Amino acid sequence: MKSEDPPALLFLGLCPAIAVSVRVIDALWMSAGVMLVLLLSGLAMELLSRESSGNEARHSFDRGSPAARWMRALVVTSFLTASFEAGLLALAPAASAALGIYAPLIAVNCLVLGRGMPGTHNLPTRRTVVGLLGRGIGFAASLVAIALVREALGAGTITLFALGGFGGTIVIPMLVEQPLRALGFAGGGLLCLGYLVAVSRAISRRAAANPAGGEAAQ
Amino acid sequence: MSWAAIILTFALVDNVILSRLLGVWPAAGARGGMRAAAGVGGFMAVLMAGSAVGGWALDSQVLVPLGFTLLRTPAFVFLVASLALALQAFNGRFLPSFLRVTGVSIPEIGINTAGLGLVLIATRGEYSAPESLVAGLAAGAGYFLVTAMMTAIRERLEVEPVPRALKGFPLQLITAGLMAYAFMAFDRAFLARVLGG
Amino acid sequence: MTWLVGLCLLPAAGWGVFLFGTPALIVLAVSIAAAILAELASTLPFGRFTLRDGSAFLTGFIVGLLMPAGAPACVPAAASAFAILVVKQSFGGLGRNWMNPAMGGVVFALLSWPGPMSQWIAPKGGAVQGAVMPPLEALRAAMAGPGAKETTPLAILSSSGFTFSDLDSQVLGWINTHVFSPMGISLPPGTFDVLIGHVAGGIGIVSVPLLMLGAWFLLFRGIIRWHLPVMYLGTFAILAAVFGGLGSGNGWFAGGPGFHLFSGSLVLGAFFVAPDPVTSPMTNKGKCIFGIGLGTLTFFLRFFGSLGDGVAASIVLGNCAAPLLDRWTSRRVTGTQGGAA
Amino acid sequence: MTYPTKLPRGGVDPPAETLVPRDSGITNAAVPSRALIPLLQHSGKPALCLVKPGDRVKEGMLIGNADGSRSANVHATIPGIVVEVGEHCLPTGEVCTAVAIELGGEFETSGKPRSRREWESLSRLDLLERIRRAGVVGLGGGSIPTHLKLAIPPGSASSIFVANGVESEPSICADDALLREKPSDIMEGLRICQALLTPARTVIALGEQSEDLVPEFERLVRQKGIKADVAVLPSRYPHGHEQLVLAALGSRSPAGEQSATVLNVATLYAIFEAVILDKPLIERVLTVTGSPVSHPRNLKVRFGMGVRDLLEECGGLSSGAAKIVMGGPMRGVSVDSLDLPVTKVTSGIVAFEGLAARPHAELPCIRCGSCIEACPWNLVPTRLFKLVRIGAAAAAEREGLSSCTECGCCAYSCPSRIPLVAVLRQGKHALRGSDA
Repeated sequence: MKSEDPPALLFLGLCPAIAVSVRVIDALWMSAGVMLVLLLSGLAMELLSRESSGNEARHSFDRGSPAARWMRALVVTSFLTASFEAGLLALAPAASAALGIYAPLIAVNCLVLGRGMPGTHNLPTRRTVVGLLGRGIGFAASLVAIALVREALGAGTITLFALGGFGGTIVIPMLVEQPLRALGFAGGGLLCLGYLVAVSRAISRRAAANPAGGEAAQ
Repeated sequence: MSWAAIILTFALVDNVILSRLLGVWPAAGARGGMRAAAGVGGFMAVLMAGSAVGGWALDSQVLVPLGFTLLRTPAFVFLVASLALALQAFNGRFLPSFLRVTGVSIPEIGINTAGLGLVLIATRGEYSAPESLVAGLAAGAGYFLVTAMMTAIRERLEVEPVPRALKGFPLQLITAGLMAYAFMAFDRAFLARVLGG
Repeated sequence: MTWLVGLCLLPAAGWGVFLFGTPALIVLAVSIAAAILAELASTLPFGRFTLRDGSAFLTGFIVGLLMPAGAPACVPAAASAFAILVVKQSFGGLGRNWMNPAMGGVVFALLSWPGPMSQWIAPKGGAVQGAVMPPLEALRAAMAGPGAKETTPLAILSSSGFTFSDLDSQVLGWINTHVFSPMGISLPPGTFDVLIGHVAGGIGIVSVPLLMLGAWFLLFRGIIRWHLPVMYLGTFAILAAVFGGLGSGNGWFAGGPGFHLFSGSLVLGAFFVAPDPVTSPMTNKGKCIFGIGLGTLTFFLRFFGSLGDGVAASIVLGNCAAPLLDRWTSRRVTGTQGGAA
Repeated sequence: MTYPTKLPRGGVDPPAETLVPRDSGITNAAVPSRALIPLLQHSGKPALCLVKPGDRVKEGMLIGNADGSRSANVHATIPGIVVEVGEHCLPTGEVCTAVAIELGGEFETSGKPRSRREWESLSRLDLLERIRRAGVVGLGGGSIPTHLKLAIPPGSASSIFVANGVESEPSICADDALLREKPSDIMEGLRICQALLTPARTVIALGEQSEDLVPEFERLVRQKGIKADVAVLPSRYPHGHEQLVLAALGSRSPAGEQSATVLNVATLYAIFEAVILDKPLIERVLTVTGSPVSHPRNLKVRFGMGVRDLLEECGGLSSGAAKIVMGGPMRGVSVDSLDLPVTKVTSGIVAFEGLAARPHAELPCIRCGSCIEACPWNLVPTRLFKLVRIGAAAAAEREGLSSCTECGCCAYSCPSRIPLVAVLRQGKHALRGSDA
């Protein structure tokens, strides 16, 4: 597993969050949290590194020794996560209870995802933001996909935000009486993640095999 | 909870990897042999025990009296991160193969998820200091058991013609998933009957 | 070879179908068909045709045998599909999976559908009144309940209102009067039912004598070695005998292992599923340790656990540890010195 | 009379078709009209050719000189004219130069009584020289030049010397026939070896099927005043192998140290002929068997004789024959053409019916462990097979691939019909290729 290529990091960061992907709504909240913290911590790191280094040339994301950069990332991410938790508690206590111990773990997810942004040394902030955004969306897409599979098959329902008369849960008639409840358990999460990683690896391998379809023939 | 209940809960019923899905990467992704697996297990046991007790101390003595409960997350993240780095520096020689093998400085973050997760479980469960210590060690033992089993399975699968897309990390996840189903035989009702009986 | 194992299971399956009628036949057919379809779906696109080795048929057959006759069709189908697709083919097909596919499927079904997995059907001519339940489930229910307990499981059952078939009472009545009365002992009611397997329960695991018939053939032909079954059943019997009674407050040495040994799932697990060469340790020493481990696990999960009757769960747990066992037991000196002759 | 102290484990018991009647004795095969004698009939470097087409050779004349120490002399087995010296393929697939001799001229030596030369007074070096000149090699399957095996550093004595009469392959009974016909000559050969090695303990190891010869040999031991005891070992394949015979007799030969020596009884007879009768090694006893062969029996065959003539001599093959194997049924090599010559290495020729020879479809390994139980060397063939198959030969080497003697027990006992020996042999070649 090459350490720095994005897909590896993505799935690495996903591991703890899978425990929450039993219902789609929890997955949505979790992805929202991760994306929020990821973006803000990226921005904060960018500003901090530029601020502390005075007016030298374009400053690298990892100003100072790795340990210093590492500590700064730790501080920023954990405080942002704490604030997200507080916000979530106020905004949607039910969601906060559902996330449980996995809300604080967003800090670790973001450390993983924010880690080793390729080529951020001398790039304008816009590029780092796009990079982080890409990672965040990748994380959210994977998590919600797994949550969809697990909840639809595992419980026969899809729970979303209760908007007005919508009531929040879509019931799949046939499945709801005898759903594959085993998918809802921890084991199901690991299986879905395993197959998701396999599928994404197959796709990226096939994409690498013939980049634009046409020229692969030389 | 009686001691036996704590040990069985954290080792088998609420196994850190299989039911809490924490620290999956070091157990599933690592490539070293059985020795590396033993290294990871030992490292995790010490880390979790230390962070559980540290978490208890931090939480009950500092945060709750001062009312900074919102600061729990940063405090715990710092606690576990520093503990992990300290342990890594302390037994670097004991564990070099594992860190070099995966070549990623991420393991201490991966390990953090388990450490941090355990701290949160311990503090939310209102365990006392000795109970947290025992819980940490039991969780470490459970972690080591699952890591050893997955390493033995991975060594066996390395020489088999496995489907290409699934080779390596995805297959370890599926192995962990099947193991999680197997470990669901140890559920709370089973624990209650065994200890109650 | 796997076709032979399938053949050995036929008598037990035949008895199940005779006892429970067409629902049993449907369940068996559905689980075998699902297994074969799943195997085809996962190997044909890769250009491999692997139905000839008979492992898909055997997996579907065993999954069907462990199902209750009343299970709705989707349960065996999903269990077999899960067994083949996830537990076997994801690892590369026959010989490369580390968990027994049939047992993986059954555990998946037990976890997902506890309700449908206990829809038992009364056997032909069996006891009609009262909830239709296999003797083992009834015993567990009775033991969990409060109140004074007799010593042997059969006594517990009859005292808790579990009625046996009238065929059983006629046969026992005849035997007790003619054969045993001079010797002054009389068989408790239900012995005939349990021995012959004239009770409710999983399709294939009702009648132990027929299962033993197949098991003896397997041992005789050398398809399985004696180490694993003997150790497994031996350990379980000892533990059940010594600690069996504790759960129901009868004190020590009151477990009544005979009754448990005559629950078909234990015999099916010990002779047909656990010694599956792919997922059990390779060396004889490994098989012995594996057997002892399975015995203890089955004892705990059966007397205290809640996932079915403990056999499926303990074999799956044992499979997790089998590769570890293989590593430890293969620690022997590698080869004598000296190169070619 | 001693029995084995520790029965070695593993090995297999294939249904040995003892088609050769027990007391059918050894019949001398007809002299071939054309003999093709390869110059590599031993393990080591091929001999250097001394003749060119057109030369006239006498029976027993040296035609190939040993090239260096790890080589052996090669002699003409029939009198006649050298017709051709060229590259020929051996049954094992190697290619080496071979001398083709057309029969002609009269036989001076064979058939006439030979004078028995005295040897007790000779020094060790002279004895070894006689053995080396006669081109004697191990006939028990190892084919190591015997003078190398018997040469031990002066002053030291080997701890145990074993005359190995245990059959090395099932349904091959050449050794048993030789033991029945020439016991006293073999004992003479044994005395020569005892003079050379001065072993502390000497054992004559007989297989179970020649157990009835024990009284005969014990009488000979008393009569000739030899210090040796007779042991009966199980004839389960491959327990005729050197290492396992020593293991069965309770004295494990530590690798490298030259304290234990094992020689096949056929080799002892060849030593007797070389030292006492001054006759080079030009023929050997081998078994021609297999259900398609109409008269399976033991034959004393001159080297260079084609397999085709040998099979005709045994009444030809029935229509069902599908595969001919040179060597034993387990380790033998199936031949593609019947013109291959019999050499010092050929211990037998086995013909197989259609069914036994049909290659079966290979099923995936189901980890049943039968190969582990069968392997006499405590190896784990299934793991070695998988390591070699994914190209990790070095890892296989660490797990004992070099101890594999390709005895074939694992391949024989594998229910999935996996060609374990073929793949392990490739692994060993890959290793040898990488080391060389």
